[in-house]
Amino acid sequence: MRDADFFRRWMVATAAVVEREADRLTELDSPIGDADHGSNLMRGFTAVRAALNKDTPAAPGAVLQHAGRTLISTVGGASGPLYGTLLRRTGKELGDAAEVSDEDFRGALDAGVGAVARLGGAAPGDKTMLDALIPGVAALGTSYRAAADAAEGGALATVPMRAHKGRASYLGERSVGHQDPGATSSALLLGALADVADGLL
Amino acid sequence: MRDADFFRRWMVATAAVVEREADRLTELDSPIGDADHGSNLMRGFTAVRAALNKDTPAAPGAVLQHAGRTLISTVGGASGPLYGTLLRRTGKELGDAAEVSDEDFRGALDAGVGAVARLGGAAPGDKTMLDALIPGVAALGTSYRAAADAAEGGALATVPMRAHKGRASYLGERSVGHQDPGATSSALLLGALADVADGLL
Amino acid sequence: MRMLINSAETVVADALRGMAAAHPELDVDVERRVIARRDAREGGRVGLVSGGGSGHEPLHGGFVGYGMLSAACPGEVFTSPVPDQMVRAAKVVDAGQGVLFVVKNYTGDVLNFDMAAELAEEDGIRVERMLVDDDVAVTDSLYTAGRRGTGATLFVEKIAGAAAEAGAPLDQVAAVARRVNGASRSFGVALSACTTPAKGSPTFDLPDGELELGVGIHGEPGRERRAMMSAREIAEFAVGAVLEDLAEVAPADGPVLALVNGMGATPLLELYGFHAEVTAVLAARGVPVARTLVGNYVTSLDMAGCSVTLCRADDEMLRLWDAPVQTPALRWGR
Amino acid sequence: MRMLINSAETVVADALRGMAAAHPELDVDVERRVIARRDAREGGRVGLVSGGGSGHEPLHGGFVGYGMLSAACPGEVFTSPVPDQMVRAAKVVDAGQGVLFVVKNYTGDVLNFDMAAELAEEDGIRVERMLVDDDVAVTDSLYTAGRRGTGATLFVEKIAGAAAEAGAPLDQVAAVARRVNGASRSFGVALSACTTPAKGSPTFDLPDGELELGVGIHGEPGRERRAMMSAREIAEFAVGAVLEDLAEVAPADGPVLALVNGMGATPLLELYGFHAEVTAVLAARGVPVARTLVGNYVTSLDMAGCSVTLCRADDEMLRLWDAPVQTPALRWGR
Ligand SMILES: Nc1ncnc2c1ncn2[C@@H]1O[C@H](COP(=O)(O)OP(=O)(O)O)[C@@H](O)[C@H]1O
Ligand SMILES: Nc1ncnc2c1ncn2[C@@H]1O[C@H](COP(=O)(O)OP(=O)(O)O)[C@@H](O)[C@H]1O
Ligand SMILES: [Mg+2]
Ligand SMILES: [Mg+2]
Ligand SMILES: [Mg+2]
Ligand SMILES: [Mg+2]
Repeated sequence: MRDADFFRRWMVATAAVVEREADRLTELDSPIGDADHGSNLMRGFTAVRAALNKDTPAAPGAVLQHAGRTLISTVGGASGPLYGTLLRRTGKELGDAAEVSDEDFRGALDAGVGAVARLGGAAPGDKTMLDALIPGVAALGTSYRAAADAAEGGALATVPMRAHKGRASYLGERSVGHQDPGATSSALLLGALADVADGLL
Repeated sequence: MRDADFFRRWMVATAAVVEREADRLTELDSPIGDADHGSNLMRGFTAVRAALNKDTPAAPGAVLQHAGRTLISTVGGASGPLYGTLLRRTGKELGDAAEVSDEDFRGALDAGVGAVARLGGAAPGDKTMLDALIPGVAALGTSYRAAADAAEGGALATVPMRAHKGRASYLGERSVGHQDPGATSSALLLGALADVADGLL
Repeated sequence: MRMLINSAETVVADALRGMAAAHPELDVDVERRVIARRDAREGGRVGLVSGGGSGHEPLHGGFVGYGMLSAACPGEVFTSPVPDQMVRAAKVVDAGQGVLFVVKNYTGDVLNFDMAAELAEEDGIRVERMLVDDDVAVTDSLYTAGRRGTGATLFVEKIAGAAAEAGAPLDQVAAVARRVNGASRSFGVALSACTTPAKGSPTFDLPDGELELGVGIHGEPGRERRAMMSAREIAEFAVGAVLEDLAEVAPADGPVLALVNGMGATPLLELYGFHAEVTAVLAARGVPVARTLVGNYVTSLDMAGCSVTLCRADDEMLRLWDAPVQTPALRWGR
Repeated sequence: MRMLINSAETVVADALRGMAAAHPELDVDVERRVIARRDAREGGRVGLVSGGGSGHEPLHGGFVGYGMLSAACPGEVFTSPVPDQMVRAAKVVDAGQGVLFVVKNYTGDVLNFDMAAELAEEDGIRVERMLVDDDVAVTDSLYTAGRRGTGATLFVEKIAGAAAEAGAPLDQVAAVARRVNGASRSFGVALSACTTPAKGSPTFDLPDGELELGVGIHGEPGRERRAMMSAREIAEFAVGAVLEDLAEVAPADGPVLALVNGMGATPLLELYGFHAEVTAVLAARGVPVARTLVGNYVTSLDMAGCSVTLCRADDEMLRLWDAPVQTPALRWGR
């Protein structure tokens, strides 16, 4: 069973890895975007960490909802509402139980990813964060590490894709050959989850 | 004795050399000025050539006055009124004789240079065109070639000077170490004169 | 990095402090990032709220004032603002007649404004939303996020603002805003990439002697790169692209409102020269120009380049365009 | 070369054609290079004529109109105009009340305007001339061409223009113009050099991470090069330099008119952030700010950077500043 602290540590670990990788995320957002994905997420997860350090809700669901609301209020851009919705929806699914099973969490995250797909209207292969999130969540049944690896693979698989959603879609054919920044940050998010689950962080 | 055609050929030769050296003059005007001396003079002397080709006055004095007026009407900047005054005043001194002696011309040019000094208020050593014109005219008694060489020497001698007039004066100490563009173009003017006098052009 | 800033993190807050100091007639909330008319709630008008990433100044903050926007929400550089800002703006300007959100069609702007509209309506504020999507460089298909909103935003904000100022109800203000957008098309060209404070280097590589056709206003690369073209050729290309698309707007032979817009670093001297060519192309194609605006209005930080926006304006739009306006960046009649 | 031009030779003529197309309310003589008010000779006002090299737009052509300049003479890029232009302008605007030439203190401008004044007077036009020389970066000594004219030109043209509009006679228009200049000081900073169309490459080398303090508006290098400074530090330095020099202007504690000016390529976003710092420095030194203008008004092509101009304005100047003005670049009250 996972308690609120597990989810707090996931968010803190994500803030750390986003901070470390912010420049790379922004670099990826340069050729096919507007060069802000790294600073967007850094602003957001720094705020999440601060919010959770100030007061951590007692329930896993409340932690993720609080994190999601904070992202929505601080990030802006496309990724703010999308990641915000991912965490809020996942948190809502978790309800107010003080501890949740891995299986409950898997179902909740799946619902969260579904909410992202509905909000953004993207499908797999559109070269978005979904291309990392969907395979990632699908592999969660195996292990957290497997999920992280699958998300990483999904992010790499966006390179040959032509973007159909978000800013990269303006480039048409010219979007091919670049890795999607949002898919990359989604892999970081699931990577942080695996690290926390594996007791590495 | 020198006729109107001699002075016309001087102006045409100047137009040609200014055209060839325009980029260098502009380059010289970059570090201590506003990077336009070459294009200023090219615009002016191209207009002078066109004006004289359309109708060449019959008297040497009229040729130079016409050239001077054309410079004033087309160049602008500091060099337009200064070179315009140089030629107009020299032309006025020559009066309306159909032919003038080298000695008359020397006196007239001396008066022209004096008018430039009065108009611009510069003294020798101020790092201006006068630093080429004054030694140049002084050497005219020897030969046209000597005048050209002296003007060339005068232009080179502006390198270590600190500018006290014109745009370069704003730089104070930082104007030291650069050759004055106006002194350089004055040397070209007297060089063209020597070439025409020597029958090279 | 050749920026006149204190730090990349404080750029937007610093600019808001400067706006507050320079424009005491505006209510600039630096903390909450809302620039509003002080008299927004007087007179019982419909509120007009816009916003978007910073770096496009004077858009949008420079268009707040009499006869134009009631409030603007500046996001981080090139990043849409967050819903909290728009909700706050709606509250500050709502006089009970409702609020129109003018949203440029970018995924981020759309999502954040949508969330804000929901929240504001939960708070009892009537909200309409309209999308600006005038950029013909982007194909509007199932395979893109749709056309971007660029120069037409100025037309929409000015004309809808005049309608609101005149006391039109929310549905009419929204309707004229949508009509203006529907009658407007834009095309942009970059001669250099821009540098965001956060990245500190150009957002894309543009070798000297090349240009990007169909560039966006966020440093997104364009759809095509070509060898440098003359002002005349660029005008031919851009006006051609706009007119081709505008042909679907009736009446196909009506007069246009023209915005010849600088991207930021292109000198006004060049922009006027470009405008001469735009005028020549329009004349050659028999398009009458009713009104013209030349300048830096919808910029992209320090990008060199330009865009052309044409709006087939009907009489009502022209009348509203001519109505008095008093904002930091657009002012006439008062 | 990243320029939106047809050719270096036609830049000024092309821009004038564009001005003519964009501003039908102005009489733009592309051939003779004079931009004039159509109603310049109506009402029997004193004529106000200015001019200078191009590349500083909107200065001066953008300041022609009601309540400001009667006519402007644009020279080649960074090159003073020729006397023929000023004589023509004087003829076009003289209503028998005489003409004031507003001349920025550069050798070329001074010489050409002087020749023009002589020629115009031979033609029976009464001409007064006043010099703008507000740039404190240049020491006014026997060993320089004197202080350059920069940002104060806008103050002089606006305030003297209002006086002329109100019907003041030539000597009074000249007197208030001189008083404004005497009470004004400027300081400029470049973060990058500009590129002239004729040269096609930057007029000076400015390594990344350095800036030029005390730069001119013609791409002339400044007096000192330093490592990059923050907006706050630049404001401290520039405002400090201006105030130090302004101390000699009485009353030393009067309110100031402030122009926070962009050199061309600095985004408005940054300029507003800089203005916040300028405001802070002025507040810290107890200098009350009566009026503020933030924007790109006296530019240097695509140079990045800024300048600060302060004028210790008396009541008459403030009243004339507030008077209506209607020009392409400055407009209020009409
Ligand atoms: N419609 C969408 N659905 C899912 N993800 C999207 C969508 N649009 C954009 N994204 C994701 O958002 C990322 C960009 O985020 P970010 O750079 O922060 O926002 P913005 O594009 O507004 O600058 C993209 O790389 C992509 O993965
Ligand atoms: N007061 C002066 N007296 C004599 N020559 C001068 C004076 N001021 C400037 N010059 C000359 O003019 C040259 C610059 O000419 P140019 O670049 O065409 O004009 P501007 O300085 O107006 O751009 C200088 O190199 C200098 O030789
Ligand atoms: Mg982005
Ligand atoms: Mg020069
Ligand atoms: Mg963005
Ligand atoms: Mg010059």
